[in-house]
Amino acid sequence: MSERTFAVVGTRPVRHDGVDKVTGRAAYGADANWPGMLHGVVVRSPHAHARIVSIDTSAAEAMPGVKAVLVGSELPDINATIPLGEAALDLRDMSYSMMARDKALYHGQAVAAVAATTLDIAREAAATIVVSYEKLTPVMNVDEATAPDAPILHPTMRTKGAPPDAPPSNLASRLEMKRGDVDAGFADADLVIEREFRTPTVHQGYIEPHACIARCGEDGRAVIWCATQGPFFVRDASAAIAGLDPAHVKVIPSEIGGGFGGKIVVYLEPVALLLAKKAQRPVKMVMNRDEVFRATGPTSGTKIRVKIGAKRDGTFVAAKVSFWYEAGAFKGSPVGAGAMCSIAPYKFPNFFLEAHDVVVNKPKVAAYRAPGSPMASFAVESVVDEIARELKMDAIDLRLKNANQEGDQAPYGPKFGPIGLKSVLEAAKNHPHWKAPLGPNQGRGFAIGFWFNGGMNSSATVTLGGDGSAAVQTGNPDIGGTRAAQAMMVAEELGIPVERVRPSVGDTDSAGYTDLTGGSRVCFATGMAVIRAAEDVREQLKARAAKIWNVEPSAVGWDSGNLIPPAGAKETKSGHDAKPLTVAEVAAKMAHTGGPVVGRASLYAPMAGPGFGAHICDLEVDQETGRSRVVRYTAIQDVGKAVHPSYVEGQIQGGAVQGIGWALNEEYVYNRDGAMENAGFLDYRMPVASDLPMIDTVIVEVANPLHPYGVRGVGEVPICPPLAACANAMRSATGIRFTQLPLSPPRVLEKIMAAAPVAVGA
Amino acid sequence: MAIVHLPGEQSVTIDAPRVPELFAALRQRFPDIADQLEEMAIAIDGDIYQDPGYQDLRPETEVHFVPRIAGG
Amino acid sequence: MKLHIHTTINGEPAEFLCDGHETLLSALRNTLGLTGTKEGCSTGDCGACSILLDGRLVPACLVLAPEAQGRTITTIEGIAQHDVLHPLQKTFLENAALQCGICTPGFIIAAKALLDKKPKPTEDETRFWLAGNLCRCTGYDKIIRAVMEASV
Amino acid sequence: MVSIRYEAPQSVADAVRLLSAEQGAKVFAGGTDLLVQFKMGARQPTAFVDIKRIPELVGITITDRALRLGAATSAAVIGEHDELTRLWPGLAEAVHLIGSTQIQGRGTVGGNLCNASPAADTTCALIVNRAECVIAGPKGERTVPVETFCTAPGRTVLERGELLVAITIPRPAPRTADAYLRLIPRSEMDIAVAGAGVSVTLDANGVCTAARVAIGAVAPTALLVPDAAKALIGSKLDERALNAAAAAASAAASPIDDKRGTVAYRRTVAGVLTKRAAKIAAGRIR
Repeated sequence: MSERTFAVVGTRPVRHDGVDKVTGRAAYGADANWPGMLHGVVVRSPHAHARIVSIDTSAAEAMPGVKAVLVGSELPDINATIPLGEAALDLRDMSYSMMARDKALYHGQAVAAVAATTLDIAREAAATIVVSYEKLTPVMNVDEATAPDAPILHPTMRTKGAPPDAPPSNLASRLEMKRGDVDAGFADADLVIEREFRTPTVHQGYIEPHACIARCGEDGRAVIWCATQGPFFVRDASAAIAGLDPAHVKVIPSEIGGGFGGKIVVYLEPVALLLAKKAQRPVKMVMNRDEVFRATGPTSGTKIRVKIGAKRDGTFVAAKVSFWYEAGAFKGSPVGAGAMCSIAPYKFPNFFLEAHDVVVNKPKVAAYRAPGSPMASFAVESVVDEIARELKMDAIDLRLKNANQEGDQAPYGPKFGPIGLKSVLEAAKNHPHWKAPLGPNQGRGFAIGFWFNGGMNSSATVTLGGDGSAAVQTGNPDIGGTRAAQAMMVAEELGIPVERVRPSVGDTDSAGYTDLTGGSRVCFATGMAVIRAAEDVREQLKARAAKIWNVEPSAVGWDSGNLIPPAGAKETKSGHDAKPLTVAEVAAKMAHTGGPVVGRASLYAPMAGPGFGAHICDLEVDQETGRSRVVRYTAIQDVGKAVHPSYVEGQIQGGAVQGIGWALNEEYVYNRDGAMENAGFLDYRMPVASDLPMIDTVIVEVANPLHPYGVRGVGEVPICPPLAACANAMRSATGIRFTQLPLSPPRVLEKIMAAAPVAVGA
Repeated sequence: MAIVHLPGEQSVTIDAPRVPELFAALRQRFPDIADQLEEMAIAIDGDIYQDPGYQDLRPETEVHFVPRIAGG
Repeated sequence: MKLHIHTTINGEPAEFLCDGHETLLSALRNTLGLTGTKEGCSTGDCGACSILLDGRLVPACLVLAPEAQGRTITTIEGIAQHDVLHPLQKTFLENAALQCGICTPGFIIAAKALLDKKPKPTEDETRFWLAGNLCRCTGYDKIIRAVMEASV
Repeated sequence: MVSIRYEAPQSVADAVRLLSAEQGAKVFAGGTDLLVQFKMGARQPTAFVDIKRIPELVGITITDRALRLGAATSAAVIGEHDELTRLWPGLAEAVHLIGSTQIQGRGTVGGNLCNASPAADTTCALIVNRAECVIAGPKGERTVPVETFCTAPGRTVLERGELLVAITIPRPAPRTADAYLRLIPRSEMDIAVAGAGVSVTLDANGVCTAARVAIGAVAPTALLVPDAAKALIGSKLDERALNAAAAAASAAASPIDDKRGTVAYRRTVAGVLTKRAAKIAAGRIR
């Protein structure tokens, strides 16, 4: 790609939605109130696995102020899927997960809902609903789920591809990927390291709980206001689950208070819609934090066995990796993506990957930032660290030796295009952090990570004002600064100041169809639509200028916001040589040259081109208590092109810190009955400001040929390396290889004491 | 026409002008895995499409099937 | 029976009706329409509902609405002076110290309480003071920079 | 739903009357525990009795003999009191560890004690400083040593109608200092997995002449550990004495396994913290 110089892209303007957000005016999911609104509350299963024998709602229905009660049997039975990545989203499963029918499959699963005139009445009514359960034994991890006589969650579910007469199983599917002869590869290796790793169930941890309001009119037309990453998805899924025609459902996305993948599927919206339909009043539903932890999110707890063989010079010759990912109560963990990402950075002539998708009695997992990849990266990068230690090689040199580059075949099949892995590794190696001295009780860890970055459907419109300003609208909720980036793209293409572009997020009736905000796709795919829509405006402006000058549109030139007349063009009135016109000057004549100027574009993008990141982590470990602290952290990433570098840095910093939380302290703690014991921010320990140093970032830009500016996705890669970067730092500080997360103080101290028993207090 | 890499390690050359004709040909030659292939994303010369379209195929076009991926 | 509460919010006298067990957060958001104060957990663990009560930083989710009787309350809606943003609001914007923005009002209120008490805090003091404000998007880096820049 | 009453008595007598008259009336101070428990359905009071408008429950007075802390004084106010922080740095640091800055603006030292969590940060620091609880009730006022105030998780010696009014602490003897440490996985915002408070008095030669050690989060209530104090007294707080105190603290611990830590972990760490807190306390004597 020829080097393009940018006027706006790469600068750091104040985001357009910023003032509303620092003054409290921005309206999020729970911030809307509609006239006549009722409050909806959900009744949830107190058991992780139980047959629902009966539900008695009579007392609730008789209570003054109660306007509607809903149980699962009232929901239509559906059999459809919405394509959305791995395993697609099975609407039947989603409907059942959102509201149990004959069986409760996780603690906290919804079994009924109430709408009443006040929240207090709704809560009180919910408490009177009597659900009779027959308790069943819960299965809480992949080992329990795949044991020979394990209790079965779904009596009709067989392992995908199994014959129809096969017994039901909690193993939903098994996928293999291979290349070469893995056994011969290991036989040829000078060093083989094999380890088994475990990661806990963790939550996305967005600060805004799920919230929505729905109304359904006398004509059957419905409106939903909600915090979501995908308003079109909410429309289609809610309509299907509630049994409405999607043509009659409009979804207005509110500002969204974080998602990280967790605000894609629907939990409340169809329930609110059905309650609203029954009551003929708007119904507002807002989860509390306890419900968010118990019944939304999380991502898979995993078991991963890694075996890697290498030659004495560090050349990797074989990898065998087995993955078992918990899907939660319904099939569809991100295990396939995990398998594909696990060894994507490396050239392995021989490998064998097997990926198991296993159902357990936990909430159905939702996407979480690079779904499936962080755990896989943790396992593989820990073993790679071991190999570097055994071979006494520099951890970066070993990776450079085996790194994939353009033209190499990715483990999942196709050849890589231009990728930034080697550039990222070189940047890490040259970073002062890599060679900086460590203090006492400190260790340094290094790890890399990979994500595909998404593409798919996007639309955008750019509307020119008569004053030469522009409005840009897309259907992607802005979760981290995409409106600012889109405004910058329009400003870049039209040569107008970014402050004169007004970006907005449309609802499902006004914006062109756009896939969800997620998969690191918005800046890439929707951004591409925005650029093309702005180009469309530019072409129309040329035609208008051509009309003014009475020349062919193709003869009109363009130079940074100016329309350039061809040589010899004259002004009609004066007959003088025509002068260049600004966008504003042509816009002012819209009415005389053909009416308003609206540019539009829609497209289907392939995936955005792989992104790689490398993280360096320094941990300081208290050897007497096992407590650790991140003292220095550097994240290096190839982003293709940083449109707004501040928000790119922010994505990298935020992803790194989520990964640090996953590594050090976050986990779902379950009791024997399968109930989560730490469903709150007090005991689900996400990193707080005082836990962290500044997170240094290095942006590497290896242009992505699929995008006009070279953009790749940014948001997902940075959560992949930290798990192993922390564990490798812990290995460096303590001499102990930790194969299970989190690296919480009790776990760390236990291993330290086992390695070197010390008398209490000594 | 395209060089098609099937899951596992088998590669075949299929005479098809576009992706839909490719799928039709694959269904005929590999009926057992046709359903599985239709559930996958398709990589055409390295560019991965979550949903197969009507792309043209050239004799040297390389096609891979890749499990679909969800994003966060 | 509802209680009738007279209070001062963002410099203006205000009155509202509430139940004895209603939180001040609920009264602000639902009765008074001041939705800039956010609810992230309702157990005092996230800081999204930070307000100043008689100048003291508190979580509005753990204050009962009737406690506001005769008190002075400052919320995010009262931080800017007419059409001039507070220095913290400016530095948050200039430093890209927000992504989704849901935690932002709480951070700005908490940071204001810090700077009111200690005009030039160190990075460590800033981080510990703000430890009760959770942000899941930014990793805190740019937030801490914004607060320290506003303190200069 | 019947609304829960909100009462804001202006005097101790009025508060006692309200609490005596109604079983479901609960003392409401900072609300940082009670409101959370109420929202989670763990407590269903019929009335919140807000004690923060009673003058003698709020405020700090230090005389040449003792400190008096109004039970409803917030952690933030205590933390801002320079003389208190100078005289009882360990108590100040324990108070400073209660929750976030926001929680400190609400949470009170009396509430921290009355909530009777074995992990309460202030309890150990109060115990080593020989604090006493001043209790008002229908039968008048009584005083109990702080180490006997909590009887089990969530339980105290308070009887129906009774109210913790103040906490008093005698002025420290010359060459005496305290310290409190706790272990939490993060740097802030967590409940103590283990805690230890130590107060030591050193003579001019650096020999420990008096000591008190208390450990938290490792038993149903915070524990005074006389054996740990004995290990320190008579020593110059050398490594051997410190290790013996740590061992005594670990031995006294009878923790449980829960979501926050294991038995073995808590036991070990109680000793480690005891040793470290003793060193810090001694280092404060100049």
